[in-house]
Amino acid sequence: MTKGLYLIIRHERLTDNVYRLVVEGDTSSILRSGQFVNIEIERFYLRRPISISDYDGNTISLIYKVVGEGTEALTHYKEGREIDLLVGLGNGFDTDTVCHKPLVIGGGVGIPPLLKLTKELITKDKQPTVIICFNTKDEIFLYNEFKSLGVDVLVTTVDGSYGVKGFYSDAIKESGIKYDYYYTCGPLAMLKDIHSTLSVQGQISFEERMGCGFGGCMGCSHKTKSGYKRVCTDTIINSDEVLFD
Amino acid sequence: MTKGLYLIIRHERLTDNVYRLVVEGDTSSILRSGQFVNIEIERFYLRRPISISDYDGNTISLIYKVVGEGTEALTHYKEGREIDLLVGLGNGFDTDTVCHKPLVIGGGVGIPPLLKLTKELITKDKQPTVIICFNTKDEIFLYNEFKSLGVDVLVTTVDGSYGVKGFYSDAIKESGIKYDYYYTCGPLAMLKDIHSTLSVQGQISFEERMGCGFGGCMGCSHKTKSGYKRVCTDTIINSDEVLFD
Amino acid sequence: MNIKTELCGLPLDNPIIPASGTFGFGQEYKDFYDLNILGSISIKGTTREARFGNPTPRIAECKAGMLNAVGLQNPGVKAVVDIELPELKKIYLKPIVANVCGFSLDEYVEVAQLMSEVENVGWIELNVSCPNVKHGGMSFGTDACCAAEVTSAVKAVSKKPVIVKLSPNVTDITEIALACQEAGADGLCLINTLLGMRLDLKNRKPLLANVTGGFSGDAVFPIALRMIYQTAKVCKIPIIGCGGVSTARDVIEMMMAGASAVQVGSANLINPFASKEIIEAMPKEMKKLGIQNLTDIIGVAL
Amino acid sequence: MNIKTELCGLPLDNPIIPASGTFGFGQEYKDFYDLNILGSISIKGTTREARFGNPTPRIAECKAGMLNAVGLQNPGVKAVVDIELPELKKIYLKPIVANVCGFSLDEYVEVAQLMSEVENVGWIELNVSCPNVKHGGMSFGTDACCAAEVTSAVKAVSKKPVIVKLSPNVTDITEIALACQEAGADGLCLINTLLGMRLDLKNRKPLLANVTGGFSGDAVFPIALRMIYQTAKVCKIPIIGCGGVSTARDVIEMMMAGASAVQVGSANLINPFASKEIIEAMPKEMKKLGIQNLTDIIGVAL
Ligand SMILES: Cc1cc2nc3c(=O)[nH]c(=O)nc-3n(C[C@H](O)[C@H](O)[C@H](O)COP(=O)(O)OP(=O)(O)OC[C@H]3O[C@@H](n4cnc5c(N)ncnc54)[C@H](O)[C@@H]3O)c2cc1C
Ligand SMILES: Cc1cc2nc3c(=O)[nH]c(=O)nc-3n(C[C@H](O)[C@H](O)[C@H](O)COP(=O)(O)OP(=O)(O)OC[C@H]3O[C@@H](n4cnc5c(N)ncnc54)[C@H](O)[C@@H]3O)c2cc1C
Ligand SMILES: Cc1cc2nc3c(=O)[nH]c(=O)nc-3n(C[C@H](O)[C@H](O)[C@H](O)COP(=O)(O)O)c2cc1C
Ligand SMILES: Cc1cc2nc3c(=O)[nH]c(=O)nc-3n(C[C@H](O)[C@H](O)[C@H](O)COP(=O)(O)O)c2cc1C
Ligand code: FES
Ligand code: FES
Repeated sequence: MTKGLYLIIRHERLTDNVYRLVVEGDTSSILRSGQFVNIEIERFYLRRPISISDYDGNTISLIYKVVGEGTEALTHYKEGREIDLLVGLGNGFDTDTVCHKPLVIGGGVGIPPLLKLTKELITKDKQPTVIICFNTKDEIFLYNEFKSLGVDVLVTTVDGSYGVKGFYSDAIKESGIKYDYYYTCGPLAMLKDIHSTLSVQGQISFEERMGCGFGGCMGCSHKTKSGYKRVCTDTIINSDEVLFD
Repeated sequence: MTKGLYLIIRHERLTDNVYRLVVEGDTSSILRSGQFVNIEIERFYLRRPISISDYDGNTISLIYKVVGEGTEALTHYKEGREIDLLVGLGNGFDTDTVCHKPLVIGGGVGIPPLLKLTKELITKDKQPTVIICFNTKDEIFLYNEFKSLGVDVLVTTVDGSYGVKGFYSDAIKESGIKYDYYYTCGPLAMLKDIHSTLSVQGQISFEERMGCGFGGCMGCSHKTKSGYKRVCTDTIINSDEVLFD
Repeated sequence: MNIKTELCGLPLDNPIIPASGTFGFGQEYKDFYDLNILGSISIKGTTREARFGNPTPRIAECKAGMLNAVGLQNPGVKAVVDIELPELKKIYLKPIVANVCGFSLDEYVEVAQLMSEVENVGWIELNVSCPNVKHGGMSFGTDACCAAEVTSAVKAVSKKPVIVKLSPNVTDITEIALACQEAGADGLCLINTLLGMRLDLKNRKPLLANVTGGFSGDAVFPIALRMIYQTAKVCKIPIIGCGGVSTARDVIEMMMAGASAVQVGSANLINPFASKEIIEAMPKEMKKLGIQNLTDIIGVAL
Repeated sequence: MNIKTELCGLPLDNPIIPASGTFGFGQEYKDFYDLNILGSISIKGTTREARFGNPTPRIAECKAGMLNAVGLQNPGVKAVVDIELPELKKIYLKPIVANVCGFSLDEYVEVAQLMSEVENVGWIELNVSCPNVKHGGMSFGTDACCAAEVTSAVKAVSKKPVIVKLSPNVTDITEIALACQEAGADGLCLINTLLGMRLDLKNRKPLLANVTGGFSGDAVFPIALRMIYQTAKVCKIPIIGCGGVSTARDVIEMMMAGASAVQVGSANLINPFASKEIIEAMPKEMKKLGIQNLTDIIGVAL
């Protein structure tokens, strides 16, 4: 984990209420895709956890949706301003699992961390198929970024305004893609459905309200088959350990 | 009273810990010298009251000393930034009193409001003599501004490093100036001394910890011969009403 | 969007009432905006005799809040009834909340009775919770029997609904609340200030001349909300929520927790337009949350 | 500048102790900095059995603070004694504060006894003030008799000084404090969290699954300070100050009010380096205020 001031070098609106924030600074503590940062926002007591969507030697790309007062305040941060981050939190995705054709399934603001994940999977010679799920056409983001990686990208919209009408499962059905593993991040209902429906193993990324983000407060605990885990340190859980209540 | 965002157009250091802050905006609610503004400083719950040192149609000049965390934070406000002010608070000095040769006596950060006061007195054909009192030479500020008004300006320093050694009273003694009234603002000990020593009438400016600055909370009350007053609405009191305890 | 509500049978155009002690007798705010936008106004706590209150400093700053130890400075009930209330009536046309304090049962009764006879007094707010005066004030509000006793004595003489303003400085707010309800209170107001303190580090002594003071402002909101919720769970009489309110969302949160109306205190001091701005922001926040009638949400979270 | 202090006869290199529940068993912070800079460490509240605690959400944000309703998640005293404390000893060489909780008198006694036998336990911190568990925790700390009873029972078995951690959710903190002192407590820690609450406006229900939670952080400082001051006025035993501390100035303010040592809680959560930074800032702040020995200022404001 690194704590530091990061310089905002890009801040742009991707859709009506989704923004991309690119910051510059020390990224040495990021070890895997699927990790997150915890952002200090002026006037708010707690930090806001946001997944690392992409990173390289000295930049981090974050994609966030405005859902409340903190993320709203964040939209007013201008390029050139510095922002206090805890970087390299969470366990991240394990991309060394034995699999050849993993499905990468994201819903809404669960999609961002899957971008770097997909890059990693490609580097490790897996052949991921990406399914990204939205409510409607206007909410689509990151599509081109995934496309440009040269992988198959299926888009679903609930209202059918773009791509496959319906959910991730409709995309699987329609396209008839083969897969031997999955990685997923998105709304709880989607995660539950994937966990109970798909017959292969996978990794599931969780969310919880957090006090600290690094294991100090026990605020974010959830139960797994191998006991109590903290979402902030064990953000991503193997599907065979997952317990939904 | 006006509440509004004022643009910082100048912010400079005058001495080691005294700063001048010049802002631009609506000054129509300022009716007299000796009034003050109440400044919102980010992260601090209460506003900070600072006297108006000078003003014209659209600028206000404030001079403040760093004494605690709020004023320290204020020093970091850059030119070009906007700042939320309540403007035109307090009763201000009455410059219509019958007098010809008023003494204007200021000590430390009680000096700022006396600049505009002196200008007003000159406009009204009085012949003020200004005595400004400091601890030591390095702390002197506003001397040139007073000088340039063409009035007599006496400076005292406690350590004698500049001007008259000692206090306001030593300056009066040494110079033998004649006076028929006084206006004063400064440390409580000085105000008490002036009130009990000078045989003429005058006006005395008070300070108190404030909740609101405009009469709403009764936080700043003090006793006068004509009953209870609030320092924020009756900042300046005629010497014959003043009660020191 | 309908922002009307009701308090002890009297209608309010909206739930926003500036809290006692932060709005004087209205005069200080009249040049800032037309006060008639307000749901009501709670006037400065009034005692039988005129009082200067405590010595200064009476105000200290805290992170996200403030301390006051004003100690009930007021011109006394006679001056309030004869001068302040008639003056207020000229600029504010609706019924107001008369905040009443005392140092003995008799004093409470006498002041409340006189106040309740004034035409523009809509409600008596019995302040049994002022932490800044010795022998009186809060001591009545931290004991269920005392609170009940003063409530029923005042009820016996008051011509207007009696709202008891409770102190949060207690182990179990519901015990006091229930005692007041049983003693005949028409409503409850919670909370008054929490007892707090700051030191002057340079002088190495308490910052306030009174040593301790009442803590109010943003910081106290979660405590106020919890007490409103706990009380609304067990009491039937209406509640005025108070403590740390500075936005329309805060008002909605308090109403969902059980408040029928909401007082805004310290927020007025740091932004003299706070109460007006909150009222104006209500419809927009209600729309975001799908609220048509504000009265629909009173106590929905219970 | 001398920042050493003392707690119940044991020396502390400095007054800063991360507060229970905000520092786990030390492991989470060990990669951030060398823990040996700390005066001591108060470990997560420990019960007889392992506990998952309350359902989530367990955390809510407030202006200038937070609510937690963790509900004493811990691996149980056996695992703490056999695993956590030996592990902690490898990275932290000084005596630690063992925070002990229970749901019955027996449980307190058993857990405290086991803990007090562990070598690197310097003090037992009897948590009679956890607001987040039903039947136990805070209920022991809001009644003077209960608090005294559990104190003397634990004193009878403990091989280490017993510090009772009090709840601020009471009418009169001095009554409880005096009862504990009389029952043999070696020290007091105040305060634990205040009972607070937030709602989820979209869902129109309490944000925390547990409904209420413990309020901590910047906001609670003036209340903590007042309780420390009031208690130090009447008690002779040493006090650990706690509640809303985030700067070296806060530490100095609490010590002037009577604290011999100071715990830093929520501040560690939002800035994992908080405790270290506070320790490092002490000499500079002491210099500004003309303080040579920190022990000189303990209680100077009383
Ligand atoms: C590990 C992790 C990774 C995340 N990654 C992303 C991401 O890449 N992009 C994105 O848009 N969002 C992400 N989120 C969700 C994001 O943290 C919340 O949307 C955000 O905190 C809301 O803040 P707010 O102030 O706007 O909302 P408010 O509701 O005003 O926040 C109040 C409090 O609740 C917390 N909170 C509210 N919603 C959530 C939530 N869903 N999860 C956790 N805490 C919440 C806030 O952090 C804050 O403490 C992630 C959450 C977690 C736990
Ligand atoms: C009517 C009036 C006019 C003033 N004009 C000037 C001026 O022109 N130049 C100048 O340098 N100072 C002036 N002061 C004093 C100035 O308000 C304080 O120095 C300033 O508020 C200190 O803030 P701080 O955060 O640095 O100190 P802190 O001690 O951290 O402040 C804590 C709290 O105490 C209050 N406080 C501290 N000292 C004083 C004080 N002396 N008077 C009133 N409140 C205080 C603060 O406003 C704040 O609420 C004036 C005060 C008043 C009442
Ligand atoms: C300066 C000041 C004076 C107050 N005077 C009174 C009073 O006279 N009577 C009373 O019942 N409450 C008084 N209060 C308490 C407020 O009415 C209110 O209950 C409390 O401040 C909490 O609300 P807030 O957080 O919105 O300020 C006073 C509060 C302040 C800040
Ligand atoms: C997440 C969290 C968990 C806590 N758990 C415990 C606990 O197990 N035992 C205890 O005595 N206090 C516990 N506390 C209370 C703190 O130790 C401390 O008394 C309180 O938070 C006030 O200090 P602060 O404002 O510095 O956080 C907890 C506080 C927090 C925020
Ligand atoms: S958020 Fe603090 S332990 Fe996970
Ligand atoms: S500061 Fe509020 S009345 Fe003077």
